[in-house]
Amino acid sequence: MVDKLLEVEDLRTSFFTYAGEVKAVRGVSLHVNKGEAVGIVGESGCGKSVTALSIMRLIPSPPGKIVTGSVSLYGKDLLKLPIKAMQKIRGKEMGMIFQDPMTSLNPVLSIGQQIGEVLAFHEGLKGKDAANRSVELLKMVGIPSPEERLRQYPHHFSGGMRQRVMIAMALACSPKLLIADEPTTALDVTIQAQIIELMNDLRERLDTSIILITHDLGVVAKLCTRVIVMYAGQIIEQGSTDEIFYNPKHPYTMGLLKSVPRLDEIEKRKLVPIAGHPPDLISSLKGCAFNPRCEYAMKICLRETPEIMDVGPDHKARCWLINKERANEDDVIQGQKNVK
Amino acid sequence: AAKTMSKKQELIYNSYGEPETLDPALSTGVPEATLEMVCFEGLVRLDDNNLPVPGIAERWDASEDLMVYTFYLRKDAKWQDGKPVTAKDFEYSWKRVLNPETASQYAYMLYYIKNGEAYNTDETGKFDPNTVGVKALDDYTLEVTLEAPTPYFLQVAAFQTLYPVRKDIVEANPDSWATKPETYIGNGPFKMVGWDHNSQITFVKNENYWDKENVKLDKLIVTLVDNNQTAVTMFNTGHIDLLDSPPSENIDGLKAAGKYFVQPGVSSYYYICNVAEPGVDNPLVRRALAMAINRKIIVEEVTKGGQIPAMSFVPGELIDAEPGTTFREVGGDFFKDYDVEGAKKLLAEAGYPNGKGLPTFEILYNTESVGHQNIALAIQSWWAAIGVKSQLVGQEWGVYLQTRDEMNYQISRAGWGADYLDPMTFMDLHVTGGGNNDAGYSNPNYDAFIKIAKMTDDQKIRMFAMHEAERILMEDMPIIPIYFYTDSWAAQPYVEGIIYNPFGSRDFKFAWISE
Amino acid sequence: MKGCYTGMGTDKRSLVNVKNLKKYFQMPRGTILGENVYLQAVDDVSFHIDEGETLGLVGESGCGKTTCGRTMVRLYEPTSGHMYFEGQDIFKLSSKEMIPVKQKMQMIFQDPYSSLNPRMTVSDIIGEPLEVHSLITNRRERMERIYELLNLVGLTREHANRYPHEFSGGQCQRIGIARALAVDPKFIICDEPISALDVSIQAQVVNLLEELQEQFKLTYLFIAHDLAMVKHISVRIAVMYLGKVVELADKLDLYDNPLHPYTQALLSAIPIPDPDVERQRQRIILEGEVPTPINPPRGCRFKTRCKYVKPECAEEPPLKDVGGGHMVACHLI
Amino acid sequence: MAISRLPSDAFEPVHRGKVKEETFFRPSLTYWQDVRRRLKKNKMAMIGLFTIIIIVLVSIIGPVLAPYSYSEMDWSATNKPPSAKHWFGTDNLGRDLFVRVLYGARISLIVGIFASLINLTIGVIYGGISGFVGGWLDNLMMRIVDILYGIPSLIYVILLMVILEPGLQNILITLGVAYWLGMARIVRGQILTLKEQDYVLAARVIGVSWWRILLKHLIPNSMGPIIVTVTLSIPSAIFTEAFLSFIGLGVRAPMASWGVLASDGLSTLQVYPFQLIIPAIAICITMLAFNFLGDGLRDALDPRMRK
Amino acid sequence: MKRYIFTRILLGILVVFIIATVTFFLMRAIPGGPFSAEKKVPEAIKKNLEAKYKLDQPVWRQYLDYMSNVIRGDFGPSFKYKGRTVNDFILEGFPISAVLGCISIFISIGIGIIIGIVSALNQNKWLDYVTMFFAILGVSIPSFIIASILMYVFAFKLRWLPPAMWGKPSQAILPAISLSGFSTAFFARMMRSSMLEVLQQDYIRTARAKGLPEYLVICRHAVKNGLIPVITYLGPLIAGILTGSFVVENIFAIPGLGKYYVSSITNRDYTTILGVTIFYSVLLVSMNILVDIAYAIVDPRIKLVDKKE
Ligand SMILES: Nc1ncnc2c1ncn2[C@@H]1O[C@H](COP(=O)(O)OP(=O)(O)OP(=O)(O)O)[C@@H](O)[C@H]1O
Ligand SMILES: Nc1ncnc2c1ncn2[C@@H]1O[C@H](COP(=O)(O)OP(=O)(O)OP(=O)(O)O)[C@@H](O)[C@H]1O
Ligand SMILES: [Mg+2]
Ligand SMILES: [Mg+2]
Repeated sequence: MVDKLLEVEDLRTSFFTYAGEVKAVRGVSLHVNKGEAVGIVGESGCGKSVTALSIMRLIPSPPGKIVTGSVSLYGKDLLKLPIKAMQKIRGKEMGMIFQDPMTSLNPVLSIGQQIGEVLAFHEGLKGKDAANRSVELLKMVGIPSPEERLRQYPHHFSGGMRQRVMIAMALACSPKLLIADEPTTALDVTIQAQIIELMNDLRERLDTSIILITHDLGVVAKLCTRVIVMYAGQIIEQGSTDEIFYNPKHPYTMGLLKSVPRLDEIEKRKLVPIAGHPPDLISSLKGCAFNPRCEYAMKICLRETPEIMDVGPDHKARCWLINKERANEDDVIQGQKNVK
Repeated sequence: AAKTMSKKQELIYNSYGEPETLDPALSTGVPEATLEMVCFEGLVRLDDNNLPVPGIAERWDASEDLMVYTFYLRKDAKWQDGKPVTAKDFEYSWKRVLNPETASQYAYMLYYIKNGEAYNTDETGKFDPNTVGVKALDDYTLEVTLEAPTPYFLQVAAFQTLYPVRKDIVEANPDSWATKPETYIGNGPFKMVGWDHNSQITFVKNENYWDKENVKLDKLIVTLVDNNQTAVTMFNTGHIDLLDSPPSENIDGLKAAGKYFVQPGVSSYYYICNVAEPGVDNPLVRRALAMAINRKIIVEEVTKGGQIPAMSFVPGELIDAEPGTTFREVGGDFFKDYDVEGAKKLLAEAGYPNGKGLPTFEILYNTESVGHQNIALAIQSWWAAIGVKSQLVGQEWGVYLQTRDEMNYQISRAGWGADYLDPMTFMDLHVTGGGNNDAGYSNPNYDAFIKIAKMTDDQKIRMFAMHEAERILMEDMPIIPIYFYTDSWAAQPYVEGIIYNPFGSRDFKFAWISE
Repeated sequence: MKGCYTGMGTDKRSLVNVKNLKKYFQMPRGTILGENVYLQAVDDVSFHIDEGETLGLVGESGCGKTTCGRTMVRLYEPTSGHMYFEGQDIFKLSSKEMIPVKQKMQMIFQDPYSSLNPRMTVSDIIGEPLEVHSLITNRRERMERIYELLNLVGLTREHANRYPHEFSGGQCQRIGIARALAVDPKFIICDEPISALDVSIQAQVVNLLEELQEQFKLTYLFIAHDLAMVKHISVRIAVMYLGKVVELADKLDLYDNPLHPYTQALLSAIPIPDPDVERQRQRIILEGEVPTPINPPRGCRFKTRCKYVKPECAEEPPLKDVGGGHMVACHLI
Repeated sequence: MAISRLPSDAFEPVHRGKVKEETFFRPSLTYWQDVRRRLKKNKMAMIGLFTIIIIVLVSIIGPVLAPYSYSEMDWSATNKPPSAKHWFGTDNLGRDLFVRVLYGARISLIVGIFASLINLTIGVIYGGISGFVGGWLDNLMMRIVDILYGIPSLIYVILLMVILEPGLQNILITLGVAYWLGMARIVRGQILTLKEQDYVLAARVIGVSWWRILLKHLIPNSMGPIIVTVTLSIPSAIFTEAFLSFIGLGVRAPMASWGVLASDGLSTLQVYPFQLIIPAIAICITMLAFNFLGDGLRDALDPRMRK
Repeated sequence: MKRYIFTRILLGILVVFIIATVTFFLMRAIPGGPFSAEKKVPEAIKKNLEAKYKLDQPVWRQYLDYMSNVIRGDFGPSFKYKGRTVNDFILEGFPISAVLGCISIFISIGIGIIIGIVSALNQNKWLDYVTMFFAILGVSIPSFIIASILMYVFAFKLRWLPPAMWGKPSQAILPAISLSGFSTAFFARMMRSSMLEVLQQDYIRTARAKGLPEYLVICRHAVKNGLIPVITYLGPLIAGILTGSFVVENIFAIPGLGKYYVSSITNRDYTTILGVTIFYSVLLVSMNILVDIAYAIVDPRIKLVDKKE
């Protein structure tokens, strides 16, 4: 039996803006096992970050609000905790790394101060102890001459190094769960490669669970054991990495896979983007959220939202096509019966 | 009921602003004179009635022709550091005033002395100071020879410019001796013990003063608040005991509290007309303008300080030839206050019926205080009532002075205060080509009368000539009199014994605090 | 007939011919009398682009790609070198003479949001080049042309009166493209036009660029650091490292046979969306700090991070042709 | 499984041509229409705007209807507190304060608005050029600003007083000499950060002339700080006018502005506080109105605030 | 860093020099002189005075003499206050103005910033509206009116505090509040808007993600960043407080340097005008330099140093 570290049930998060309620997350349920790296992919604006922030209870409020749902860490519902207790969990049990290393570090505090304050607050480490631990952390994430680096400010660091500092900070109290929200988007490829190696290494060595949010399928392919595909605030497909890459069930997942060029392809093929745009999350969606862009759209897709359902061991999808396949299968079976 | 002396003999007096200097030879202002009088004493002092009484000089003789005065100094007069005050001190001090290098603005107060002017205006640097008519015959006898007979020389001798200063002190620090209590050595009833520049000066009783028995105050604090609103607030909250010229807005309140006092002054507030300007070049128009003004309203509603409406030029406190009479009583008024009909008639007579044909006059005034503007506004409204249009031109002090000096105005506000207590200090103002004749006025008859008055020392002739001159002046009306200043102050009920000089200076020698 | 210019460049047929381009930024001096310190953002770069061709320019962040592109349109004044456009050395032109040239050369920027003025409507943004170059005579014509351009980039006329912030990144990039197309350019410098977009939108934009190229015979300089995308769109690819071109070759050549150690590292770093491949792939992780372009290492600039350094690397390797137009600057070859 | 309950045609494909860009159904408006619309939606801004309009109207119409003139003195009714006869009371010369406040509004509003215009023109353009051109010119222009800051203003005010006649237009000239320095600094700072923005580079690539870049791209994007500075500069302009009038460069007495009324009222604070409080309240209300309007305008001018 | 400061100082000296020169000639161009009075001084005496103060020399000569004295640190004797020098005025007056100014700056920075933070944290709540309402009033009412009202209320009506004069701490309260009124309100507004901006920043979210308690997030992460744009205004504001103190000093009878800033001009006290102007320009220029340096200290990204370091 695998340990479920984190379990999210029917999470719904909305932003109440002047224009109306933006339902950014619409009933997400997911779990993360111990030592597992789960990738969340999806187009821009599909609710990946909001999901992650909801887990951390960092939704900016106002305008944001977690409407319903539960987020349990070791079975403890985080959404019901008083804010003081939540502060103890953030940074200690769950660390988070953000997309943009350029803006996510406080420009006016030295690296040492920024790492040190986590240690001070959660572990009660002060002065020399904190410094020693910080040095250790920086060493762990591969920053050369960490002693000197502690006194420096974020702008003295390159993008890749800043992201490493972010990781060091998130790992300061050896959290069980690391949420990395697009940790490499802002970095160039060679540095991206370094960061991914680093995270992979951490997972293997420290048995940290990782939620990796990205829309870069290549990164997911490298790092993750399981993949969750999101679209318009919902999970539309999830499964083991291989399943998702080699046996995608949802047209959106297929579209994502098709739209990237591959370095190893010899013949130039035309890229196949997913046409259109994600829906405006203010409007209440009728039917499958993906239907306007879906080339296999069926009448039912316009009317009813599909349930997420199993399509295999460790593979679920939310699409009427699966039903259709099944229905056809049923037909076949019935036909055979009839024949009999 | 007789008042009893309070235990704490300490008085706080406000002098508006930091004194420009407390070097008697250099100072020019009334506030400075007040403070110098606290620390210094000249040959004579002036009493309640402005009459000379012995100061450092015990007694004096004058020669028959009033040309030579001999002063006999008291032997017990000492400087505050205990050194005796001698006639040499006076000789030195007066010559110092006259020395061109000292650049004393009031050096002309010593032009009465023989060769005083010659020495002061010498440009060659070769003038022999010993020919100046002041000589210490011995330590306690001072002989003064004058240029011309001067009946009021004793008043002059009480003036601060003629105070003695200490040669050794002055020569040690010629520029700055009068700015620090340590070197500010005087011979008066008090001595300075502290001077926080721009804030306050502290004086204490001078134990070496010859008349210390009569000095009751132990301490005199002079605050240097120059904002009159602030000063009056300090007075009202008991932080000041004596305040000169409280602002007009507060007079009613002070009066009601019985803390407001006023006495006639020796200054005149008037408008001058540039007699070269069209419109005001006509004496009839000028007289009409003068008559149209309601001076009673001005003094009651605008200035409020008990000022006296002026229908003539020379203020009331100056003595005439006959003992017991004043120049003003004898001279009387020359026209009626607020005589609208008369004014209209004059205007018509001048060829400007109802002001038709007159240009719009500009009324020039300086803007340092709102008072001038308010008066101008009121006058503007009365002139408008007889059909004379006018416009207000307020100017910053320096600009105003220059505009007036360059005769770039039509009608301007002006004021003149007596230099000495004789009508002449007013009357010679308007002689042709006179240095302060800003109206550009010229009338040979007037000039002739002034000349006569100046040539004689027969009071009867002098006064007659000056009355005639004033009559001509009021006939031609290059200046439009408005009011005579008063000397006003606010004092707490326990303030006693101060001599209020009509010039505005205060003598604290006999001051005391009652219970 | 196609593209015959009589420039002085080696390749007379090229539309664009960059010769020994250098761009140094002057840095504040150390002491008041000290020597000037320069940041060598682009140091002696030469390449040419034929008409209708796409040249890819890759390299890691800060290696001078943007500077190179911007200097080519004279957003920066070049330190030295030449840039022949249609045979004319545009670095010698006055700013007046540049105006007609600017009509033929355009640029698309990396950040789709920040390259659009947030206070202008889409029609103002696209209309501005039309007005500046007096390509329209009246309002109606202006609007028509704007609609036409919007159509061209896959937007509709309803979008004309909206503001950039109302669009997604991909749509914003399309507006940027429409603005560049407004003047009928021949040559467009695309400075990382897709880096900020997500994958499916990237594909949309790249497809659009390709369609437009076909339609209008456009020439692109396509700057990116994503080799996969560059490989997809380009004919030839130049790899820059620290202000220098280290390798320039036909795209397949470059991919199949990367010669420069840096190119090899770069290629290996690109993640491939295929778990099996990824599991097997061995990345070349570059060690060491990226040197600063202020005082770049003498000799080969890559030597501080290169696994194969040799003594000769202290000498600067020239960019030499190793056959078939495959040029590389490395002593290993 | 729920399949059985599905309608029979559920799995029929929908035939749609090429997927269209979805369109937002939003009225198409020009920038200025849009600004107006957004401004109208802002309650505080509208309150501010109406207050200003009312003040302006009252200051134009009010004096015409009033039974007194601003200079009429009533010696029997000096320093009277507010009453039915004199709504705001009378001053020390027996003039009706209500009428004087109405007239004062004219001058103070003109001065305030003019100072804003000076800021918006000279200040913005000067700062804009300085920041945009940069380099030695920037250095030179900013040092000139420093120098103008450093020279005591009273000196050149006196000098101007000698050269010019008193009157409203000369207050305006005097304000024009030095009233834009702060704005120039602020705009310069803004432009310095904005000019590196990509949309400016894009405009340069297109070949947009530098002044057009300045006017169409940079200045509109500095509008936030510009408006804040403008609204903040209004009260100091109103009181600078009072000071200028006081030393003789301003409007001629008996005409008075709010600043003059307030300064005059100051001396009677202990005795007749209403003479200060009334003009002060007038100034404060106007300032609040301008601030509300300014904040609203700033938001309205920024399309990103569009809802 | 050194080089930066060095060039800034050089430029500053140039600016001060030009200010001094322009002021010198403007001052001579305005009507009136130090010895003009309603009662005119007799010609001969005027000559003596002019000779004493070297006003009889050609203007360029006076200018050169004056400047060479200034370089030696001697601003010359006052024309109005005889026996006193401009150096005296500065030495006596400035410390007082500086103390008052510092208290005011302290008040305005402290209170203004706290108000700004509080109202930013309560954005669009009544506390925000109330504080911003007072902030607008604060920038609308000039210090001389505030000063008079404070004096009226606290000294005259309530008699809680002394009305004027300088020396006791209680005497500093009213002037300091009057002087800081505008800048307090100004800082509050600036701080509010910059805090609103900062609170949106990613690093605030990072700080929260680290589990820091809210007060640490605000105090350590938000405030310091929020201060940066506010600091830009510090230079002009400090200069404003110092030079603007003349009204307040006059009203509260404080013997500071500020009052000379105006009175010397009305008196045409040439040397004092120039001395005070030069002194204040030096102050202004150095304030600006200091603020830039402070900027670099608060914001480590700002480099006054060359990139090489
Ligand atoms: N503060 C907010 N106010 C209103 N809407 C918001 C806010 N934050 C996010 N949203 C909306 O929530 C939706 C989901 O946003 P989210 O940031 O989770 O997307 P994402 O999947 O992380 O995209 P990206 O890949 O661009 O980071 C978006 O449609 C966005 O418009
Ligand atoms: N205006 C400038 N002034 C000074 N240095 C500059 C300037 N612009 C760029 N640089 C420097 O020049 C070098 C090259 O920058 P450039 O922007 O051309 O790199 P790039 O390859 O486009 O990087 P990226 O992939 O991050 O866009 C960098 O070190 C950069 O810091
Ligand atoms: Mg996100
Ligand atoms: Mg770039």
